[in-house]
Amino acid sequence: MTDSLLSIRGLSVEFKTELGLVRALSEVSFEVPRNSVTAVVGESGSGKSVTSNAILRLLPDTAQSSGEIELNPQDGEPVIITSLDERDPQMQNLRGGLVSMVFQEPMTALSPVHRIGDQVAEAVLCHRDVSPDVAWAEAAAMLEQVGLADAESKMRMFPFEFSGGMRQRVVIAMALICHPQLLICDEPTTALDVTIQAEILVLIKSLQRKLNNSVLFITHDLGVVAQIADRVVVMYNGQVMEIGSVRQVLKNPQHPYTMHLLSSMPGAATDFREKNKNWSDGAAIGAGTFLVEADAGRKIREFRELSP
Amino acid sequence: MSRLFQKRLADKLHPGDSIVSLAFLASLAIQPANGAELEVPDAWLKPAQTASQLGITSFSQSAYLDNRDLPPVEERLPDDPIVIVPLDSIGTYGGVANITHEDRGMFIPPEGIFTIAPDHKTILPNLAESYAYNEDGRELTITLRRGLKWSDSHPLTTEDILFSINDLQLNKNFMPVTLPDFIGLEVIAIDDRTFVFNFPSPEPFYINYMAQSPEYFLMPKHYFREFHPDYADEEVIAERMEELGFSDWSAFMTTSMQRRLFPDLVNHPTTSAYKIESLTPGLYSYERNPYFHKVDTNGQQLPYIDAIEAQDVREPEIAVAKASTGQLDFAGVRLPTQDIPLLKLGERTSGIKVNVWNRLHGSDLSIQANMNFADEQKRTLFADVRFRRALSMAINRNEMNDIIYFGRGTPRQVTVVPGSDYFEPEFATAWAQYDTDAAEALLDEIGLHDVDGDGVRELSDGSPLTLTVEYVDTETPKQISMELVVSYWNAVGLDVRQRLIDRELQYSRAISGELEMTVWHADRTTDVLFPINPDFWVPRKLAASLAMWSEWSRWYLTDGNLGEEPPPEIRQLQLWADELATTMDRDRRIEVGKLILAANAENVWTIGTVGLAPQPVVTSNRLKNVVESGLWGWDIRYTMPYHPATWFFDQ
Amino acid sequence: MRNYLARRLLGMIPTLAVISVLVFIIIQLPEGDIVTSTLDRLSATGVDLSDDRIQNLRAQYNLDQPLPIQYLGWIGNFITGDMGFSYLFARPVNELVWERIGYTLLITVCALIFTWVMALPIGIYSAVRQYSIADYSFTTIGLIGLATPNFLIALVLMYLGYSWFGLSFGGLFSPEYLNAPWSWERFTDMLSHLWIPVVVIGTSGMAITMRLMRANLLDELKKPYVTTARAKGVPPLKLLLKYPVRIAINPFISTIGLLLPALISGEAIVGVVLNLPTTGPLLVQALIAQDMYLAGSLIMLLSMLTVVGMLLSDLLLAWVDPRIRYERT
Amino acid sequence: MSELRELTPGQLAWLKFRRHRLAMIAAGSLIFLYTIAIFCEFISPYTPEQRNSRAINAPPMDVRFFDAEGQFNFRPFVYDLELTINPDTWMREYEEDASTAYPIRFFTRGEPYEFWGLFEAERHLFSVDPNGPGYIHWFGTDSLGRDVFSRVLYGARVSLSIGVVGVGLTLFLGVLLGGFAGYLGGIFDSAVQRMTEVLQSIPTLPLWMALSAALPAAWSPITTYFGVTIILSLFGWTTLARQVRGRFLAMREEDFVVAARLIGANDQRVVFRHMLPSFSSHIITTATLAVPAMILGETALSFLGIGLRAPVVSWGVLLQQAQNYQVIVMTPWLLLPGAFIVVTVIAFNLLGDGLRDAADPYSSLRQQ
Repeated sequence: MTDSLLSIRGLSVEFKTELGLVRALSEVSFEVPRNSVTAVVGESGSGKSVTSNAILRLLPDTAQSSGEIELNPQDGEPVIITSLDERDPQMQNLRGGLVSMVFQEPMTALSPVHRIGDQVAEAVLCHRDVSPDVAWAEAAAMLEQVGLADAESKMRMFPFEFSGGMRQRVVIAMALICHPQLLICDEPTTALDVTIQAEILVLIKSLQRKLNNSVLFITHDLGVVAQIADRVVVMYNGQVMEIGSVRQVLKNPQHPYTMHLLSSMPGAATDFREKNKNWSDGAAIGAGTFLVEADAGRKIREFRELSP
Repeated sequence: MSRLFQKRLADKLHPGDSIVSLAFLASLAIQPANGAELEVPDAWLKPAQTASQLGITSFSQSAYLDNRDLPPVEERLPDDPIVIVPLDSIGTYGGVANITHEDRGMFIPPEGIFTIAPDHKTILPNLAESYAYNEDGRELTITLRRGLKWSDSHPLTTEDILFSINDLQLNKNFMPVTLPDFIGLEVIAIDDRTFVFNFPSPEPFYINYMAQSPEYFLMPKHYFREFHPDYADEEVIAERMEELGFSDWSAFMTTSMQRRLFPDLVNHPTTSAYKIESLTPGLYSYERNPYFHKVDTNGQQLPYIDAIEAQDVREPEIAVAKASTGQLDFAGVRLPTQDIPLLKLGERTSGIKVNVWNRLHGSDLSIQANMNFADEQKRTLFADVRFRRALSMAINRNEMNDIIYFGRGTPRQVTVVPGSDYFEPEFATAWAQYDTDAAEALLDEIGLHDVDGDGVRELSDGSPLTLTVEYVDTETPKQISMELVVSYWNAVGLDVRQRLIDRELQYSRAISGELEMTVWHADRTTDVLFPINPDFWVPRKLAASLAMWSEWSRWYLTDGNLGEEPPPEIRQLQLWADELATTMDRDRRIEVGKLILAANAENVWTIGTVGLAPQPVVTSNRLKNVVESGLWGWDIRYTMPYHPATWFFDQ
Repeated sequence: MRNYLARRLLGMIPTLAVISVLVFIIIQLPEGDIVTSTLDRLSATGVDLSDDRIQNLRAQYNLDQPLPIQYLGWIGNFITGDMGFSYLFARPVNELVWERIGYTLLITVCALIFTWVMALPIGIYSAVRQYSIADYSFTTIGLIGLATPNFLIALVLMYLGYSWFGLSFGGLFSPEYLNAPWSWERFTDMLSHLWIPVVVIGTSGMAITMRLMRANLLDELKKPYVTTARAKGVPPLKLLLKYPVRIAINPFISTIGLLLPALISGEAIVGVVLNLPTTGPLLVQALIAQDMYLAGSLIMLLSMLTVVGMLLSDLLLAWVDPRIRYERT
Repeated sequence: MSELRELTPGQLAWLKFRRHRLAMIAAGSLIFLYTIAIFCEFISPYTPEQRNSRAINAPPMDVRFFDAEGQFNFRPFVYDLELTINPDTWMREYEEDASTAYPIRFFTRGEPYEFWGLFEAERHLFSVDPNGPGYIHWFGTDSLGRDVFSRVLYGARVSLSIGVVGVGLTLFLGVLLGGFAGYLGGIFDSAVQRMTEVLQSIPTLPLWMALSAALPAAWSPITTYFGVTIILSLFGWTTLARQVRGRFLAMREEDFVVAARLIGANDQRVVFRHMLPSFSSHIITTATLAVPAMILGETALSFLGIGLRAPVVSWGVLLQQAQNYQVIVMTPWLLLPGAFIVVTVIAFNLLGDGLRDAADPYSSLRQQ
C-alpha cells in the first residue's frame, strides 16, 4: 500500500444497452499521490470521464462497475468508495467534501434558475452545519479567491448573465469551497477559448499549491498536460496504456499509442481547428451520460480501422 | 255528467248521509282508463259548501303563522270560507315539501274564479260565490265571495278583474294580438264583488275558459298599477324596469303571463295556496298564503303543508333520479312512462309511492304534416289525404304500446277521451290499423314510386323525397316513439330525418309555419277544453302545438287579412267550431262536436299513436290525501280537481 | 417588467377583437334563431310593425341595420357591460351570467388545482422510477381518466355519491342549503358536492399533465447541473426537488393558459349532466334554443376568461423563471 | 469486447417501438377494432335498426357450452328467453328456458344488408336459428329491442372513421398553414400566429356546439357526418400548426435547406420534398395523439344531441341514449359503447407514445 490519496485498482465499467454490454473501462488501475496534479490523458471515449465519474459514483444506473476505488484522506479512515451505498451519509460527505469535481461544460453545469451565491453557498451548507449567512460569506470569499471581482454583487446574479470563463470560475469555487483533498477536473478548459483557458489552468494550479490538495486532471490535450501535471496516465479504449511522470512520458513514451498520440499533436502549441473538433467530441462525452456507450462503440470501430 | 256517473252516484248515496262524511265516495269511471277508477269525496263534484252551510264557526291556523303580527285567522279568511273535504283524512299542519320547479304548477294549481270538478266536465265556482248566464248566453254575471284577499292582505275586488281585462288583455302594447277569447268582450262592474261580462256572441263555455286559464282574469291591480303607464308615471316605470332588468313594462308583465303555468315568475300577490318567499337561481321557496280562502271540515285554514322548496332541476334524468330515490315529496311532470319500473324499484327501497295515473292526452303523439308549408311539392303532398292515411296505417301502434307503454296504453288516433260527450269509438280507430300493404298501395297511387331502386320512394317527378320532422321531446315519450315511427315509415320506403329542437324555437317556427313536420301531444280532449278549444281538429289558433295549418288559422284569426283562405272542408270545420262554442242547444252542440271529430277521423289531419297512457305520479310515503289514480293533463291543470291544498305530511 | 405587461395587454386587444368577430359570425349562422323568429312570430300574427315591442326588439339588436353595424352594436354593448336580453329566459343576460360565472370559475380553478396536485407528484414519481410497475399503472390510470367521456364519469360518480354518501343528485348544494345564507355548514355541504365535478373535469387533464411532467423531468435529469449538484453532495431528495423538478415545473405554469379552455369546455358538459348552477348548462340551453345573443355573449365571456388566464400564466412564469424575466424586461 | 451490430435508423426505430410493449398491444387492439369496423355488416348478427320486440331491454345472454345436465356441447348455444312483465314492479323479467336451446351457427343467412353500400349480402358471421324465433343478444338489447352488439359494431365504423378523417383534415390544415408560416415567415407567419392564438384561446366545446347546432336538420345523415367532422377538425389544427412552424423556423436555417435553396429549388419543393419528410415521424405521432380528441369530441356533441343523428349509429349516439341514471341502475349493459371508447382512446395514446419514442433519434435504447 503506497500512501497515495486515491488508488484505483482493477476498475472495470460496462454499460447495459439494447445492443448488449458495452465495456467502457477494463482493469484500470492507477494512483493519485497527495499534493500533486495527476493528469489522465487520452482521446474522447478512452474512458477518462468514465473513470472520473466512477470516483464520485456519478455513473448512470445502467453502468455496472467492478474493481476498487480507495480514498485515503489525511487524518481519516481510508474509504473504499466502490463499496459505499448511494444513500450512505459517508457518500454525501465524500461528494463535494473530500472529493469534488469541476465539469467541462460551465454553460450547463450551473442551474439556470438559482442565484450564483445560493449555488455556491449550498455546497457549504451541505457539508458543514453553519448558518446561511456564514455560508454566504464563505462563498463570497471563495469567489474572490477564484478571481471574481466584487463577488458580493455578482452572487446575486444568475448564471446566464455570466461569461463562460466566469461560470467556470464559479464552478471551481463551488468545488473548492469545502477544501476537498481531491479535486477532479474533467476537461475544465475545453469549452473555453484559449486565453480564458490559460487563466483557468493557472488558477487551478495556483489554488492547488495554496490549498495543497491533489488534482486529478482529465484532458485530451497533451499541451495542457505539459503545462499543469506532475504525473500522467495515458488511457485509450478503456485501458491504461502508460503511467509515469510528465517528463518521462512526454520525452520518451514507451507505448506505441502514446507515440501515436504525441505525433498527432504539433508541438505543445494548441491548434484551433484541433480545439473545435475536440470541443464537439468533448461535449458528447461530458453531457453524454446517455451517449457514452454508443460513442464508445463508434470510437472502438474507428480504432479497428486505423490499427491493423 | 255522463249517465253512467249519475247512476253510480245514486247507488252510493243513502238518505241521512251527511254530505261531508268521508265514508261515502263517489267513484267515476273516467273512460275505461285501463280499469283505473277514480275514488273521490262526493263533495268534490258539487259546488263546495261554505263554513256557514256546514255550521263551522271556529277557525284555526298553522303554528307557522303564529306571532307574525298578522290579523287573526277569522279576519284573514273570507267572510264565509269554502270548505274542502279532504280525500282520506283530516290533515295536520306543518312540513316543507321538496319538489322541482317544473312540478310547482302541479303542487300549487292556480285558484281562479272557477275550478274544475274531478269528473273533468263540471265547472264549479271557486272565488265566485255565484254566477248566472242570461238565456241567450251573451251575458254572464258573476259575484265574488265576500272578503276575498290577495296574499298581501289587499282585498280582491272587481277592480282587479277589470284591470286584468281592460288594461292588460285589451291593451295593444301589452297584448299586440288580442286573444280570441277577449275580442269584443265588455266588462261592467256592478259593485266591488259583482261584475257582468257582455259577449259579442253566446259564450256558454266561458266559465270553462275562466276555470282553466284563471291567470288571465286575476292580475292584482294594486300591485301592477305601479308598472302600468295608464296609472303610473312613465319615467318612474322606466327606472323600475331598469332595476328589475326588463326592457319595458310589457316585457315585465308578459313574463308572468307568457309562462302561464308559472304566474310566480314575477313575485306578485296571488290567490293560490302558496306565495313566493324567496327566489334564487337554484331554488324557489314558497310559504303558505296566510289569506288563502279555503278551510277543511274542522275549520283549519288550508293548506296543511307550510312551505315548499322547488329546486331547479334542469335535466329530466336528474328529476327521475331524485324522484326514484325519495328526494322529492311530489313529482309527476317529467317522469316518463318508461321509467315506471325504476320508480317502482324506488317504491321498494326508498320510501316512495308510485301512483299510476292516466294522461288525458287523446294520443301521446300528434304527428303533424304542415299543409301550409312553403315548399309547393311538400304542401300538396301533405294536403293529400291518401298520403296522411298511408303514414297513419304504416304505424304499428300495438308494437309501440308493447315496447313503450308495457301494453298499458291505448292505440288510438288523436281524438277526445272516451268519457267525453263527443266520443265515438270509431274516432279512435279510423285509419289506425297497421296495414303496410294498404299504406304502400296508397303511396303508389299518389305516384310516389321508388324510381332509382334504392328502396326509397321518389316524388312523382323523380326528384328525391325527404321528410324532416323537428320537435321538442317533452311531456310524452316523443323521441323514442318517433324512433319507432320513423322506422315504420322507412319500411314503406319513405326517407325521414328528425331532430330535436327547443320549445321556444318550436313555438316561433310552428306559428310562422316554418316547420315541415312536427310532433306534439294531443290534449284539449276533455269536455273542459274541447268545446272551446278544439284546436287539434280545427285551424283556429296559432300555437307551438299546431303546426299543420298555421296559415289557415291565421286567415281565421285575422278575418282573412293574413294567411291563406282554407279549402271548403276546412272552412266548414271553422264554422262548426264557432257553432260548437256558441250554441246553447246541448244536443246540437254534441252533434257538431261529433261532426268535427268525424271529419278529422276521416281525413287524419293529425296522426295519433298511443293515448290514455300511464303517467307515474310519485309521492313520498309521508305525503297523504293524494288520489291514487286520476287524469293527468293540461285540460284540468293537472291537479286542480284533486285539491293539493289538502295534501299533508303524516308526521 | 412593466412595459412587458403593457405589451401583453395591448396584444390581447386584437386577439379579443378577432374572437368577437368569430363569435358574431356564429351568432348569425343558424337560420330562424329565436330573435328573428320572435319577429316573424309577431309580424305573422298581424301586428302592425310600428308596434313598440317590435321596435324595442329591432332597436336592441339593430336588426334593420347591415351586419357590420349590428356587430358594432353588439360588441359596443358588450364592452359597456350590457350583454343584451335573453329571450329564452326573458331576463337580461347579465343577470343570468353573473349568478353563474362565479361557480364556473370556482369549479374550473379547483379542477386545475386538483389536476396539478394529483398529476405533478405522480409525474415526478414515474419519471424517477421510469418504467417501473408504478410508472405504468399511473400512466394507465391517467389514460383511463383521459379516455372516459366526462359525462360518463359524472353519471357514475353522481350515482356512487348518492348510494355511498347519500348525496342529493346534481347541483352544488343539498336542498336545505340551496337558499341558506353562507355558513360553515353550507360551505362544507358545497364541498361535499363540489368534489364530483372537480374530479370529473380534473381527471381529463390529469393524463396530459402527468406525462408532460414525466417527460420534462426526464429531460432535466440528464442536464449536467444535476450532476454538478450531485457532485456537490446535495442529498438525493433535496437535489431532485430543488433542481430538476423546480425547473421542469416552469412549463406548466405556462400551460395554465392552454388548460383553461379545455377545463371550461369540460365544465360546460359536466355542468349539464350534474345540473350545476354554472354557465355551461346555460350555454347549452341557449344554443339548442338558438337564443344566439345569450350564447354569443357567453362564448365571448368564456374566451375572455381564457385570454386573461393565459396572460396571468405568462406573468406567473416570468415571475418564477429568471431567464424569461430577464430577456423580457 | 461485446458483440456490436450496425442498425439503420428504420431498424432502430422499429426495435425501439417493439420494446414499447404497451404500444404494441395498443397497435394490436386498434388493428382489431378497425377490422371489426370495416366488416361490421358481416360480423354483426343483426342490422342496427332491426328490432326484437320480444326482447326489450334484455340483459346480455350467456353463451353456454354446458347444458342443464352439465353435458358439454362442442357447439356453443344460448337458451330461449321467456319475457314476462311483472304486474307489480312493471319490470320486464327474462326467464331462461332450458328446454329450448339455440346452437350458434356460423356463416348463416340472416337479415340482408348492403356491404359498404356496394353489394347485397345476407351472410352473417354467426347467428342462432336464422328464420326461427330464436335470437342471440350477446351484449343485450336496448329500449327498442335492438341488438347492442350489432349497434356497437356499426358504431365503431362511424366513430373510428370520424377520428381518422377529422385528423386527416387537421393534418392538412396544420401542416399547410404551419409549414408556410414557418417557412415564409413575415406577414403570413404573424397572421397564422395570431389565428392559432385566437383559436386556442376559445374553449372549443362551446364553439363545436354552436356550429353543429347550426347544421340544418334537413341534411342527410352522411352530410351531417361530414359536417360534424369538419367542425371538429376546424379547431384542431392549431397545435400541430404551431409545432410544425417551430420546426420549420429552426430548420429554415439548417444547411440542407439552404443547400436546397442554393440549387434553386422553389419554396414549395423545399417545403414538401426537403423539410416535411425530415420530421414526418413527428407529424405522425401528433396525428395519432389527435385522433382520440376527435372521437371524444364527437361523443360529447352527440351526447348533447347536437352531433350525429339517428339513424347514424356512432358510439356517441349510443351513449346519448344511455345517458341517464335509469341506465346505470336498470340496464347497465347499454354503457358498453363507453368501454369501447375508453379502449380506443387509450390505445391511440399508447400508440402515440410508442411512435414518439421510436421516432425520436435521441431517445435511448434501454432495458425495461
